[in-house]
Amino acid sequence: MSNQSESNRTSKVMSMSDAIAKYVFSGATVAIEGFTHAIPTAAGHEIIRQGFKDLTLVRQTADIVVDQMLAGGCISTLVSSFVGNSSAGSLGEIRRRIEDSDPVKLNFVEYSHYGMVCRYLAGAQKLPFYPLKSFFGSDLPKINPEIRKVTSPYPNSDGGFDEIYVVPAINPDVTIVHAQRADQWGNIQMWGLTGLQAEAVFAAKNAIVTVEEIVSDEVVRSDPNRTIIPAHAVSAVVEVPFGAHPSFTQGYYDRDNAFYREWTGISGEKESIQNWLKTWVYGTKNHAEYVALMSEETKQRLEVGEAMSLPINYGSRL
Amino acid sequence: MSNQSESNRTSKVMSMSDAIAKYVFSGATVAIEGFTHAIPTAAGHEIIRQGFKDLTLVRQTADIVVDQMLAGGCISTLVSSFVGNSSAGSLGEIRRRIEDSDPVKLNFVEYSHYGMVCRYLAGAQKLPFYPLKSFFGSDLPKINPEIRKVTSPYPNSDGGFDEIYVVPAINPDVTIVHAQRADQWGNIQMWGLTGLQAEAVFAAKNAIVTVEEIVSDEVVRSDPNRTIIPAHAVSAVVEVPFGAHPSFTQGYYDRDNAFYREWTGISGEKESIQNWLKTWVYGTKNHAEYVALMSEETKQRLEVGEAMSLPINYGSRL
Amino acid sequence: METQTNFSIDELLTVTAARALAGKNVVFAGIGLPTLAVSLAQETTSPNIEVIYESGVCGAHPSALPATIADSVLITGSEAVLNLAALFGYVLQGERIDVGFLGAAQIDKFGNLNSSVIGDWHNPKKRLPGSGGAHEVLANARETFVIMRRHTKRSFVTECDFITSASPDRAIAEGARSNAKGVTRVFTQFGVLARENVGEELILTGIHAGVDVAEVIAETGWDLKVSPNLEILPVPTQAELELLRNEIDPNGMYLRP
Amino acid sequence: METQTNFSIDELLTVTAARALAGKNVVFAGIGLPTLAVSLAQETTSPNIEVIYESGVCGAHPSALPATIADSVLITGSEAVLNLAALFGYVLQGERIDVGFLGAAQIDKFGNLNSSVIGDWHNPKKRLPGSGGAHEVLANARETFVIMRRHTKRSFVTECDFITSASPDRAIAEGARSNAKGVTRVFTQFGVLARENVGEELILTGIHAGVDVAEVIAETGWDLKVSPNLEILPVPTQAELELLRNEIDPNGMYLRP
Repeated sequence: MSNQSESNRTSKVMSMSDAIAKYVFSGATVAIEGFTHAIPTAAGHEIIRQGFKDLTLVRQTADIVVDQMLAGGCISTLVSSFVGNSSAGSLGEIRRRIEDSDPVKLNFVEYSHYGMVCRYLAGAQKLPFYPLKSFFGSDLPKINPEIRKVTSPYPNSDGGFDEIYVVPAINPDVTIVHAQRADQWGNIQMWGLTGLQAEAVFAAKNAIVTVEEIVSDEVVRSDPNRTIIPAHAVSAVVEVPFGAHPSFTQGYYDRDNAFYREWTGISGEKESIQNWLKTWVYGTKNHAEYVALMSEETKQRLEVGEAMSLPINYGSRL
Repeated sequence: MSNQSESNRTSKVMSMSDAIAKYVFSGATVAIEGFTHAIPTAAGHEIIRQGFKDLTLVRQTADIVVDQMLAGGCISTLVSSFVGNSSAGSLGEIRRRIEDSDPVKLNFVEYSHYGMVCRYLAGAQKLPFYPLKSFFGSDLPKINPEIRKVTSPYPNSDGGFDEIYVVPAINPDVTIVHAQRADQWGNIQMWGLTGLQAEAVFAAKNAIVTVEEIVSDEVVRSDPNRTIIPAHAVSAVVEVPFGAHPSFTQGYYDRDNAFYREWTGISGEKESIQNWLKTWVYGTKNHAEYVALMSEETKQRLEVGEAMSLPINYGSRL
Repeated sequence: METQTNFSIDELLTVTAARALAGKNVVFAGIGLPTLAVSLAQETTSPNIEVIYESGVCGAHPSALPATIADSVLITGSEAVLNLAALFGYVLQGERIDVGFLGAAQIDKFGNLNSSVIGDWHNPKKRLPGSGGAHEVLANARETFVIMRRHTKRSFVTECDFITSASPDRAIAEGARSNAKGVTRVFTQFGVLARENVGEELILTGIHAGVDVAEVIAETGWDLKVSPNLEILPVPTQAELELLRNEIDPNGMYLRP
Repeated sequence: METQTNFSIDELLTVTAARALAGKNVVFAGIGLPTLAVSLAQETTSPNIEVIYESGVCGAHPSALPATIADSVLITGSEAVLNLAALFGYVLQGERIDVGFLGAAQIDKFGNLNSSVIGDWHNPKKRLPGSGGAHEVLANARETFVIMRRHTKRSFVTECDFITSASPDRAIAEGARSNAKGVTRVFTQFGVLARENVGEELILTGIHAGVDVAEVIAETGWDLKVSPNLEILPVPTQAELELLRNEIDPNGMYLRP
């Protein structure tokens, strides 16, 4: 009975440059999420191109894109629970900023993985804090005063009242994530590792979602449970194929493990990392040009096979 | 590289009577969940058949199955946030127990819907409590002393420290839910309305999941994101077609709205509800016999159409 | 009313509520008239409305009118289905809802609602279903619209027997942080009661053609104030009635004559 | 050791760890040797093991050895993929894990782990990746197995430079409620350090054939105690080695010579 007149409905599709220009600003708190899978690297590069400064970057697993944004001079504070080039070596720029304050000390706010998850959970639910069983006995609360305690109002088995650690809500000015696909209204569909993308988006004042492809309403609505973020939580949808390289997008292209290994060398010297930025970021107008720079050999190496899901029936009464 | 030897792996498939006998006991705290969709009614009927008493029943939307279990003499305490026969009339037995203490007063613990969700969230996460923004100004905390407050350790915008309400964890002795399908190991796949089934199962010491069909590993593993409850959280899987009647199972059969309307009359008098139990529960050995009693007209009326999801690609590197 | 010849009270209520949704984007609908009002608004003033149901459905496009907020027809072809932790935690408490629709057995002048009991909670004359999600809708939606088909002293009361869902007025007085405005519109067979902000009373701001203000006051349990700018609510247009009758509820499932 | 001719240290460590998984059901694995140990256990002593990765994968059945804990090959054909709120909240903090595998830069005699910094946290000599999920694994898994391929004074320390992941001993002392036993096994090139319960020290309970106990003590930063029942660990069987070499890691991705 509902024929919502799509003709008048407002599309959220934007170009990458417009979306970043509209929702990112110098001094903003920006969350860039994606747990190894579907890292919105292309969006990070556009932030570098547009030259935003003094960002508080919130990212659970701070990896290559963070090293690149640091080298691009975008970040003054980093909130994270893992600063490493997963099983592939190290991140030169982050280590220079933390170990040598070169060129200047990075303000690093350290959490555990679940501590980061809980900050987004509180943010998404507009709670002042979120409780978790972590941190007892650890040195993390000593170096991170944001990690605090509350007392449970319910007696424990001994009749006492236990304390429990809590972390504060994070509500980024903008959260940026990447997914396989979306419709033009902003319904985001994702599969494989979905990480904490939904929580990071719901926690944010605005959300930019980059996708491998924008698909028709029929595709999205054939499988509404596949939508991990509903349209109303999304500010802009950007179609950017290969937008997660060098990370992977399940079913589209694989992780560029060779590049992760190369990064240890590239980031080892300030000059080499700046040269890399010159070629791949400053030297490209947009991600299409970045992809054009990728060798055919690389693209072939990242190709994935076919492993299709079996259809299910959403049918209702006749 | 992994050829986990399925031959030696232990199946969790059980008969309904064995599963209920093994995990339910008189005096137990039993959660039966399903938000209008996929209510495990067949399991509720087996609890009545086996004559368990003095249960603390936890159910967010207490509807027909609760009225039936009350009439079966199974329940002494009900924890719920909605006691109604959704848009179809009323629940005679619950009203007699609350309004007339007939035959005896029901101990009713009232929450709001999100209050119930949060009790399961705390239970699933083994937290002592879960914070939510509900309950301020409401009379619910006055009649439910389990609803308490904590003070946030983070200053608000005025520099003060806000109070917030919390609810206590619930950890049922057993949680029972219904889903479309599972594999023999206990990986539960569900679509359409998924409610709070995953949280209720993770919160429980044991979990029984009834399903429309047990499917092959290949079906489940073709779409791992469709698994809303992983095997390790499930104690028993029971195959019971039509196991949610008179509620519905998306893609399998529709809601029996006519029966919901009839229930107002059936439950209106103690005699008529007991007669109904005699015929449909005590008079049947198991749910197969219950289904056999359903008229062909009813089964035809509940048939659903076909609305298949479009396949997605889970492919990885070649 | 003389207009009765042209359209029913249900149609009048639905059209009036639909017009009040102009410019709204995220609407939490109940079953029945609210669903019809949202559909009408989507096809007229508010094409951007994303309709959300308590069951977890976002962007429903049902092929038939739903019988419950969890009807299978709401799921098929919808834009998203969320679990309840996300629907209540991220969408409702996350303050994503512009307008929530609610009903109630009792409402007072500040928009406190009772859906739990008639009489004393411990020994009720009548046990009602309870909060469901109503408490969270009123507490978290930017504003709440209430549809009451029968405006009488029994439901428009000076004091609710039990406050299931509290107005932000009461919540804030107890120390809550709230961005909700509570009940801003009540649609009844007589017209519209309204308030714009927390702390204000619901007053009579509009009546349907032919309604006697004295009767409305007489049927209200509290000393109902009448707006100095009381308006006679415009009647449904032929276009609106045709959409309702031919497209949205062709079988008269909810629009009773 | 003379046995070197028959199998490598990596094979020895993997087989020893796999045998320790006998009877376990839910195992949280890291990449590399832990993944190999779980696969070997699944195919020998523990067919019921459901392997879980921090990325959210439950019941992985990869077609090739994963390069990371989030490798696409872990997702394809797996039994379930959970988001991180569920993986960390319901599975880890929900106390569903029997055994968690971890590594660390430093470990002390009670199984406190450092993966954050070498030196002072504020001005570190070396910045390490940090906790990741290690803190939650040690805090919530029923017990934790640690694999350290290089047992030296630099990693087996009297006091960690920074305690990223605390033993339950320290957590309980600060007021935590914990059912975790902390680090119960440490597998190294020398043998096995073990403890059964909270409050106990990790002591040397087993050595590989040909290992000199004095060398182990010399390479341990704390006053390592030796079990009165010190055992010489049984060497890998031909069947175990064939599974590792022909089936589990045929290309020697992790099993270095």
